[in-house]
Amino acid sequence: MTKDLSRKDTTLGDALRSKGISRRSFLKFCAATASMMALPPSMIPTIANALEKARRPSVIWLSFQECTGCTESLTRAHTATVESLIFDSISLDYHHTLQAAAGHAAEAAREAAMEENKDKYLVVVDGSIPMDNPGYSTIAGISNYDMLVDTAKHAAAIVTVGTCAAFGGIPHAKPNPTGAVAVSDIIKDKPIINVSGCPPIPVVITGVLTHFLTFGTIPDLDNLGRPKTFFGQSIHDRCYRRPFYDKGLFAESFDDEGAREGWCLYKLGCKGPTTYNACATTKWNGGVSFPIESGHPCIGCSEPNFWDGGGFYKAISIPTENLTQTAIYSAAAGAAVGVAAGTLGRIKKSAAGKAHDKVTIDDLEK
Amino acid sequence: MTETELLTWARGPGFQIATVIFVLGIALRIAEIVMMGRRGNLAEPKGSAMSSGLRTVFSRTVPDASTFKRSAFTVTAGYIFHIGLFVVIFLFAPHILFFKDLLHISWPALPSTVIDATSVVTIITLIVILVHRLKDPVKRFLSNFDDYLGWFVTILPLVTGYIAFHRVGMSAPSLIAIHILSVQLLMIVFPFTKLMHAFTIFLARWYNGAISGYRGVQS
Amino acid sequence: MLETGETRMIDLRSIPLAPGEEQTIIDTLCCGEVHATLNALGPSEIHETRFTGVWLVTHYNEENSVIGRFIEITKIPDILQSQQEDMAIALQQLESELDEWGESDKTETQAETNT
Amino acid sequence: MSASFDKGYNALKEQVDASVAAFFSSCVHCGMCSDACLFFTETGAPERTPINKTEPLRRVWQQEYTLLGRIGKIFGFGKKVTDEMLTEWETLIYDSCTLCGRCSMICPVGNDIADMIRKTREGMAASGHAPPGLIGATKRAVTIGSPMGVKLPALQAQIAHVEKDTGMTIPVDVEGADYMLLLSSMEIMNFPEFIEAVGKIFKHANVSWTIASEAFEATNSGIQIGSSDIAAELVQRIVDAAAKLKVKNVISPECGHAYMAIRWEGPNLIGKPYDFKVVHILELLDDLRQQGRLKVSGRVKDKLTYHDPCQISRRGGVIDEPRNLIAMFADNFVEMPDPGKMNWCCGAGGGVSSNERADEIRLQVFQRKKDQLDAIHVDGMISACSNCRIHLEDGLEEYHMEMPVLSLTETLAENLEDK
Repeated sequence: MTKDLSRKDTTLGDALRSKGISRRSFLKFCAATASMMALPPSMIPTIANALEKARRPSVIWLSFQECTGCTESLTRAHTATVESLIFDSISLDYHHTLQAAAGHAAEAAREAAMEENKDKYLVVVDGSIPMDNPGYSTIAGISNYDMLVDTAKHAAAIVTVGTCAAFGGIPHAKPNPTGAVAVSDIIKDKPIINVSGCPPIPVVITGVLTHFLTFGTIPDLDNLGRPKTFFGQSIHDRCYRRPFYDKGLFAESFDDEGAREGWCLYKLGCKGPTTYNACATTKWNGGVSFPIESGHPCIGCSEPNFWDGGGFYKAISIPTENLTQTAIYSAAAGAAVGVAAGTLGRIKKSAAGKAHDKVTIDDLEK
Repeated sequence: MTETELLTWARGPGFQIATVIFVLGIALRIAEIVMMGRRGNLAEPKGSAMSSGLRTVFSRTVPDASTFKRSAFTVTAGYIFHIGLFVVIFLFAPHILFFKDLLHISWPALPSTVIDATSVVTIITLIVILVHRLKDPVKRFLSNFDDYLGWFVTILPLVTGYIAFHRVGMSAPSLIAIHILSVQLLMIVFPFTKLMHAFTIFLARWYNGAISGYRGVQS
Repeated sequence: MLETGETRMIDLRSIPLAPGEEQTIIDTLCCGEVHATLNALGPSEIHETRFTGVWLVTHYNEENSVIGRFIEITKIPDILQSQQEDMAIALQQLESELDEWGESDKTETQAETNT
Repeated sequence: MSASFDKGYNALKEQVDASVAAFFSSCVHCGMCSDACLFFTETGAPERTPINKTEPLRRVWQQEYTLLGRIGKIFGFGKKVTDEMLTEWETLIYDSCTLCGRCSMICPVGNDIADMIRKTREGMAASGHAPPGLIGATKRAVTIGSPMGVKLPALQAQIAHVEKDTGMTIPVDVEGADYMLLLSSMEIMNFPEFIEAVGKIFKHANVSWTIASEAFEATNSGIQIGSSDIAAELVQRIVDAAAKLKVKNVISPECGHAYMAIRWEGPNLIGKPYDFKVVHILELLDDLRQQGRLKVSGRVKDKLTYHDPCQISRRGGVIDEPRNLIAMFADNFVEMPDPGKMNWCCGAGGGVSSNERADEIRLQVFQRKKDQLDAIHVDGMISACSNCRIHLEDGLEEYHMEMPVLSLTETLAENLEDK
């Protein structure tokens, strides 16, 4: 995190060599990087080639209405070697939670980095932006909105880290007192990479940064702006418990036989089928586990509005509201209207009976 | 509206609206039918209307051999898609959860692979049935908008369900939302089309069996 | 592979595995004749499995946590081979070191550099 | 007074009840009823599909008795019943339907289509859309007492003839008899042997019976044309005669719709239960058989089959009785394909035989019966309906087939043991 502007012109390959890193170590690093970016091993030589020539970009990290969980997640990234290498090779010029400087000094650093790396720097955002009253969240007296718009103006790209920045997240949940919105609701003219999750998987954050560092491009994104390499498949599709779903074997409660046998958690409200993230493969805590592996259904935290999705413990196929009552009232109302309509029908029919002219043989022809 | 919002809407207000129209419509129509009443039969009975009516409710499910031969396609295709619909609607685990939430009763599910295969067979059968309806002189003659609408709203949830299960083309929340919305379309259209036969068939068969049974013939 | 010489590499981290399944795979494959340990940015373990030509490569970081695990189907994993760039550096280094001892033993140096 | 569209429409409104509403609500347009109807199978005309024949009634139900239809009607939606429409449907409802009820047996959702067509005819008759032939027959039935114009002297002549031939006495207007026999005009005019046969059997079994001079006609054109008012008037004549003669039972003869009229529709037409029982002649004969009061001596060696008259078996409930009786004398009896309640109509019931306009199609659809007969190669065919028999003979002649068409009662009488 030291500011060494002279190093910005050197490539990552040069930097590594100057640190005495062997080619073999570099290859190992590339393999780990490929794994981290969820790229196939066949990409390793390409990555090696790209990394060799990569130049370290300047990164400005903006934290708005957030809980610092995302930063916590990032700093808990367990691939320490890789992480340190990556972070040694980027220039994190502004991160008000992590940086030593504070107040005006910090803001000065941000402005300086923006000026020096005009149109080349990367903006990372965590947290949503309050649109109701700017006073809900300010930094050094600057509203989140102003800071975002100002910083984004000359950014090469924006990476939103966490569901709050990507989709509004928990601040955006009903009733959304601060009028929280996502970065993409404000910034329309810059490429935005959404790294959603509450928090996002650390490896996914570093993976996306590495991608930008390595290739200098925006990865392939899904319709919600999330990198397809990590968000291309649903939790459900990659879940090791999927075979139980297909067989129709479900845990019915958290402590039943099915739960102990590791059966599918669909009935306990698992949002895996509608959630796109890499948890099932990348896992958490250095590949130790992920929520479903620990026996808890996925809550769908990487999806927009996950907090208002009708309850974490209600299966997706279950209506969010009480239909039984609706059905009973409707049946009663329907029967009442039906009886009324039927009565009208009967009245009509008996009127027809009264209007009946006896048919005689003289009435058979016109 | 985000896709999650759409899904949440479908699972919430969407289901409320559809349920009101579906249940209210069905109750209304059944009440309307029953309220019309029937005159009592003054002729001396030769058999029991009640027991014969009840038997016909079930026995009419199976045609006699000669009728089967004459209407082999209609009967076979009808069987396949009705059984297919039953299996797909009532024996798929997520659907059972829905009914459990609604009715507070549950029953075992079939493996999703079986449901998957059944839905393919059902979809294909329904397509063949449509082609038949368009080609067969009698069916084409009898068919009106109701028949095609009924067909469409029946096959739609099958297709959207199949796509949602396999996650083709769109993201899962959108696909599931579309599937649920297509079911709601079915529910809304249901009481006002020939789909009502799913309920009135019991009345109709009972009346048929009762009329005939009173005269001593098991129909 | 025997016919085409085509090699394959599988990233075990890209496959959704149930708890214990990774260990099962390792136990099933292990262990063949070759076992090598690298020390580059933390240790790496390279096993040839019971099936000759199938290698299991596990990379650790300096804190000994796994940062990558691959199955390679090849004659010898690339990472085991001496690298061109490293050899160049090694040669330079060797030469510079030899220069230091140059006067004391010239014959030995001749033999080394010729290889 | 005369027929009018409004009267017809009003009549249709009177006919809709819960069963009709349930039936129309259930139809899925599967078209299976077409395969059950000989007027479709032998002509291939889709408009002759049974359920289509009920369209006028369906429209009335939909527009008058469903909430949605009523709302739709306000905004001009839905197809209306018009006089032109009824004209178009007239031939479908009268010329291409014998009310045989086979469609009612196979409809997978359970619609009693024949009953719906019967109800539709009420509207057709009241709106002046009945066929002229049937109108003529109905007028004769009411004014003369018989659709064929048979008057009492003609019956008396036939009775005298039988009495002279056999030496039996045919009881007429015997007060307090157990059974009062009705006859169809066809039996009087075409098959007087029937009177002789009944006389012989009843003498053999010692049954107390009579014919009523004031109500000997069993047929009921009102049922066929679809006028409950006229049908009720004809039924009332029988009820009055039965009361006058103080009989305990009334026998419906070998005539299909006569049985439907007097046995099943009668009490509902006049609005009160009878003071007597109505039995079909076959029911009575089977009853006598069970009591051991019938002894046969002759055996018929010929290969025989039985044609079930629709209104007697499928719509009437007399299915086992004829088979029990045939078994008494027949050594070689075979069923047609689709026997009993699934039998195919001869093609002349439900007023079709009185409707000259339908003569051609009536013979065309006989092909169905021919196919049934071709499948079993019989020497003779028994039936229990004069109308069926006349048409079966017509049809056999038309298709160049030769076999006797026998009356079950007569054949039984021929084979009775002499006492």
